[in-house]
Amino acid sequence: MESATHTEGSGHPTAGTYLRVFAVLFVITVVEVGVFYVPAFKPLLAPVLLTLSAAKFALVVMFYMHLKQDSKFFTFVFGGPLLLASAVMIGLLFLFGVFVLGG
Amino acid sequence: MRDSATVIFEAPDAVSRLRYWLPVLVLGILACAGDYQQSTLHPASDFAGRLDHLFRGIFWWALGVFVLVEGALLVAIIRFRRRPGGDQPRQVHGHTALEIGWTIAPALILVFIAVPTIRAIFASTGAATPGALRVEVVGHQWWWEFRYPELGITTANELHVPVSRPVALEMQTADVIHSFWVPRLAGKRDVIAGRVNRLAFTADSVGTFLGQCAEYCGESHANMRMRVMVDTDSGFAAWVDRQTAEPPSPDSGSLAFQGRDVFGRSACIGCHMLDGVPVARAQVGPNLSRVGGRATIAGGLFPNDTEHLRRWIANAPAMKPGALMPQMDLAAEDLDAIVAYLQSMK
Amino acid sequence: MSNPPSTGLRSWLTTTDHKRIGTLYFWTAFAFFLIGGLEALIIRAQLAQPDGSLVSADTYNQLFTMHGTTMVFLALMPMTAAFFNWIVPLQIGARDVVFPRLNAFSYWVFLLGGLFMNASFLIGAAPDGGWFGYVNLTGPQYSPGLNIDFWVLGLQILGVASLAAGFNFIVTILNLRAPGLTMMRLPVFSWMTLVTQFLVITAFPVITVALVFLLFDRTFGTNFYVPAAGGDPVLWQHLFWIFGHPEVYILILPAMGIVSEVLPTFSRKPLFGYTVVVYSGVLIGFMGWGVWSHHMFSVGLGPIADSFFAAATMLIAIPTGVKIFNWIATLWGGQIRFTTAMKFAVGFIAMFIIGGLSGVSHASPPSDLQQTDTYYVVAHFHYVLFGGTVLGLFAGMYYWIPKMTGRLLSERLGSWHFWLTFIGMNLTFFPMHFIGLLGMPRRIYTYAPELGLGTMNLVSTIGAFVIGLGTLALVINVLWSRRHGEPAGPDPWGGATLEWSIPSPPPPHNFDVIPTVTSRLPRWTTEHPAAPSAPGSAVHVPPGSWWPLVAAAGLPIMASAVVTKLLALVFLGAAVLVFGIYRWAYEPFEV
Amino acid sequence: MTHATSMGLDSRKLAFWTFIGSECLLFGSLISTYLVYKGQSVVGPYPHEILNIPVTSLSTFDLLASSLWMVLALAAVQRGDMKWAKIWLLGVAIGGLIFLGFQVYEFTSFVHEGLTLQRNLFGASFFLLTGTHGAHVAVGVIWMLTLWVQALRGRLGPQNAITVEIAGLYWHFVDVVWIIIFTLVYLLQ
Ligand code: HEA
Ligand code: HEA
Ligand code: HEC
Ligand code: CUA
Ligand SMILES: [Cu+2]
Repeated sequence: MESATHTEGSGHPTAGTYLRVFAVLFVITVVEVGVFYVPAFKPLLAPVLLTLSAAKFALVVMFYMHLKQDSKFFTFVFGGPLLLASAVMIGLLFLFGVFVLGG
Repeated sequence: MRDSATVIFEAPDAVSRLRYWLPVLVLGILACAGDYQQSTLHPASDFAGRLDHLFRGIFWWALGVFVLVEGALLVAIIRFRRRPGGDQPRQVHGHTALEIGWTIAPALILVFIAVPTIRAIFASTGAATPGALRVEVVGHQWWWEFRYPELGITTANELHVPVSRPVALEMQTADVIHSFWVPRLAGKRDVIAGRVNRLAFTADSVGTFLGQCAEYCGESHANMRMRVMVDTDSGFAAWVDRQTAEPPSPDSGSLAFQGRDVFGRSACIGCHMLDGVPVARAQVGPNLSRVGGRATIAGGLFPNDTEHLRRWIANAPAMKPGALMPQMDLAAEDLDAIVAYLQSMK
Repeated sequence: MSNPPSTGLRSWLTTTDHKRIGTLYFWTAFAFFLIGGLEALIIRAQLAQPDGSLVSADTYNQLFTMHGTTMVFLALMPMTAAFFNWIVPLQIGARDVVFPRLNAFSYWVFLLGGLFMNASFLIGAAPDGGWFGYVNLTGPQYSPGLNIDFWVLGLQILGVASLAAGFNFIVTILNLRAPGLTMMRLPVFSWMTLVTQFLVITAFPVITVALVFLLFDRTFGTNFYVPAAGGDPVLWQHLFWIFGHPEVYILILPAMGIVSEVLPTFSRKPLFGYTVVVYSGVLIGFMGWGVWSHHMFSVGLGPIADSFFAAATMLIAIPTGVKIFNWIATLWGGQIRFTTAMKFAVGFIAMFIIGGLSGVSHASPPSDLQQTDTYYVVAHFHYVLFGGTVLGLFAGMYYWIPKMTGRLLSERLGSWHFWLTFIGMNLTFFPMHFIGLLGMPRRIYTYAPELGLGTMNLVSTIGAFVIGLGTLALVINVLWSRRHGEPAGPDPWGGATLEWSIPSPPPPHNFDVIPTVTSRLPRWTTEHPAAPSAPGSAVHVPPGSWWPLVAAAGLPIMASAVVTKLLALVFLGAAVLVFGIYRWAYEPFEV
Repeated sequence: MTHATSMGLDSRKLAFWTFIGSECLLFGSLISTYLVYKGQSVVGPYPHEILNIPVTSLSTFDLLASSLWMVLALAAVQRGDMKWAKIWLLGVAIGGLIFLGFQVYEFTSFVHEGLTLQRNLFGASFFLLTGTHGAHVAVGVIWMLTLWVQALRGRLGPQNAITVEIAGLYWHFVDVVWIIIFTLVYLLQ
């Protein structure tokens, strides 16, 4: 981890990967919007949509923002605060009774 | 250093007696010298007693930690002062066992603090016991309103309750956040717009207990005081009777009679409710129906005597910064009449 | 390679040298400390006896609000920034921080934000909502004046300064370490700086959002905190304390770092349990995120939330205790020299323990129901803030000012300073424990004689003036020694870390040759690392720049729009900001 | 500007990632407020009455696509293919502008339907959340245009691809924030 010269620019994915990722993102978004309009999905809407958007989030961050190949340290610097933000959000939702303990 | 970690766990017998007396002593040295009417250390209700008990427990642990750790610090700085000609000290970098020890020791102490804490939390949620006297508390800038829904009484700044009977407070605010605090009877509970908060206590002795608003609420936060009058059952019943009886009506021709007249045609009725004056129905200021029977006025700030009442009605903001009752332009005789009338409303 | 001008006003306005910026922070923070202290003295004079009448209720409310705000945001945080600036690059063997102009920008934003907030005194409308500005009192309905606008905007500006400095120092510490200076060899002060800055960059956005809501409620008529429209004042409390609690660790961790440097130096022993001290600092910072509601035990959040936050709060006592024990163990078996710096460091430990223990009694919600919003809390936080942070910073001053100026402070005056401060602070703040437990709420400009607390308050007031005398000794000492202090030489104390290997004051480029570090205590194990004879690359000193100052000026101009109701100022300010940033970005500037 | 750094990481990039970390808390607070206040408004319009999923889906696709162009721009700059770099950079800027156009349309139509900042909590928290996001997009557009002008002037190339990479990080972050907002605000009404 110590004193190496920097190694930027190497190892980024190719345009092909970018396009494939985009295709997946596109499809997920279509599914998201589609699911929204299907009444049968109503009870499952929240978990399904949350999972799908988490997947999209992860794809963009991993491939477009290169966290997958880049230094793990970037993941840490970004992921730490992201976790804090999520924890605070969940905490606040509990405190304001948006979720109630035990369902 | 190693001792400090172990001694904490031994509680010799003498110590357990000290356990009660030492905090009483230390915290009470000054407390004995004077009469502290708003003290948290002289609880007079079950609720305040529970809080006090918990605090004393924590205090004891804290004092133990304090003595040991400050002691170790003192020993270190006295024993290891540089001596002329001293060699370079041994270069120690750490000691794993020791470090684990002094991580675990505080954790254990904390268990002894946390367990009673959590028990006390669940015991003091303010849930009303059946048969409790219900009182609605409303905080206003800068005075307290007390309503007894079952008795049909509304009063201000002086809460009357019977001894040994549970009291359940339902608390709200009319404006900003305030905090209800009568230290000898109850810990604080904030009143917050959009919420109803609860407190419950059973007073265990008769007397007058001072309290005041404990959440900063603007200019006269310091002047938002109150008292709780804990009465015997019969005393309380008598008070209730006075509050709910027909409003006294002054003899015609008396000064008070004039006063009622002046009151009825002055701005007062724009803000105040007064049973004896049918047009006075407003609820901006305190209910004045039995104001003559109160010991104090203006958020417990002044004694309820002729002089203070007169000055207050003439110019309230001059006596209480920011008071929301404006300066009144009343002729001297009108003022005297109103004062006489209000004093007759007991 | 044009060297920047080295004297004159222009050289200070355009400087990008971390040392000069550190000096600017130092004097600005020092001045604000005196102002905050003066406010405290007036507060204490008013409270010296019951029914005091020195100042009006309104003035008093402005005084305590500005005292708290000034001390936290304008005195203590910037004073820690003075040390980050001065010392961190030296400790890590760097020639400057990583973004020198951003560093200058931070300082100017801080200065202008502080001036903006204090300008409110000129129109007699200083903030008066308390340092945590609880809504709905601070909303437009109950605080229609400009007072709160100054507070909201001032804090918003200061937030920008802190955030910019945060990114800068994180990258500096991570990326500009001298060869061989691994993270586990990093001096503890630099470590604590790093943790602090992570707290800054995560905590400040939260208060930014809370303040934006308040600003919108006040200026644009939104209803975020308006109960009649469904808004919840408790949301402000949560957002404020989600920021506020990490903030108190932002204030204490740097002082803990300083003490971790001073103790080993003057005991001539390495810090006991370096790794544990570092990790517990990280842990304190992390755990500090999960305890915010302990400021809200009287709100009535319900037993489950209260229990959770109580337990989380108590846990923090563990890593903090670990630090205390390791510090004592560092002293143990040492050869302790009681220089003034060392006295303050030991004083820090002794006083911080008291503040920490009263903190634990707050952490128990039922017990806190009697303590919150009383002088007992005031006692708690002055023991940790004054007994902790301030004493720690004083230790840092006696330790590092010789490095900054090249001259030692007077130990004689220092001794006066220490003893007056130490005795004074205990006189001032110890009685406050009783004052609070015996029933005196905080933030009251007057109290009834019936409470029986006149004598104790008088003692407390006398104590405050004793601290004042002590502070005077410091002021004289700092001013006097600039001319007349004994020359310090590069290493007056026999310190172990890199800053002591270069002249005092250091040359503009700090290190002729960037040292290679082979141990945690480079100067104790190897003394002077064999300096390579040939200098490395040519030492290059970056030129100054006007653009940080220009860009910074845009912010108070924009903020003025709200208090003057001149919309045009928003656009003017934004234009200045954007112009400054573009010139800055396209300025040829080599680090 | 290429110094050896202790982490072996470019300093600006590291700084930028910490900035993004910080932004997580900014948006986290805004989103939390939106969710906490959901259903607390005392007067309408309420979210389900007014949020326009079809239109917003379009702007979502647009922003997603601009992210693709962004990575393509970066790849082009890195290979030194400045012709395509210019095209993609301009594309990103235009994509951002289109997104902003949708937002302007959305905001005005909401205002017409009675939802203003002042109207209710939903309005306040919605406009502040999406408005903050929109402001980020606007800054991004200016940034892209700046890079594009630089490219036109021949001042951009593989040697300073890092500046494009950082701009890209910003752009993608703004995109992922939108992914979250789209789900939590629009789809999960
Ligand atoms: C430097 C700043 C600082 C620091 C470090 C702390 C540290 C702590 N604080 Fe404090 N606090 C403030 C600044 C700080 N605080 C401020 C400014 C306020 C008031 C804000 C306002 O209302 O205006 C406040 C208020 C405050 C409250 C709210 C009180 C109220 O308003 O009702 C609480 C409640 O839990 C609390 C708890 C704690 C605890 C548990 C710690 C712990 O971190 C302390 C840990 C340390 C020790 C415990 C001592 C050393 C440990 C040992 C020797 C080990 C053995 C110990 C045990 C087994 C107990 N603090
Ligand atoms: C952050 C650090 C910090 C520091 C260092 C201090 C330092 C001091 N504080 Fe303060 N204080 C707070 C933070 C701090 N405080 C906060 C956050 C609050 C809560 C505010 C709120 O409720 O909103 C508070 C509140 C507070 C109160 C409660 C007010 C109230 O609730 O009504 C009191 C009362 O005694 C007080 C006293 C003091 C005193 C006597 C000092 C002394 O230690 C000060 C010592 C310094 C000096 C004495 C300076 C010397 C000056 C001179 C010699 C004069 C020269 C001057 C010029 C040339 C300009 N403080
Ligand atoms: C604009 C509203 C307003 C008007 C008009 C007004 N009052 Fe008041 N009054 C108040 C408020 C508010 C208080 C509580 C002030 C406080 O304690 O801070 C108060 C308090 C009082 C009290 C003290 C009550 C107590 O128990 O503490 C008395 C007595 C009183 N008013 C009498 C009068 C009389 C007589 C008049 C007319 C001559 C009058 N008021 C007109 C608002 C008003
Ligand atoms: Cu009401 Cu303070
Ligand atoms: Cu806290």
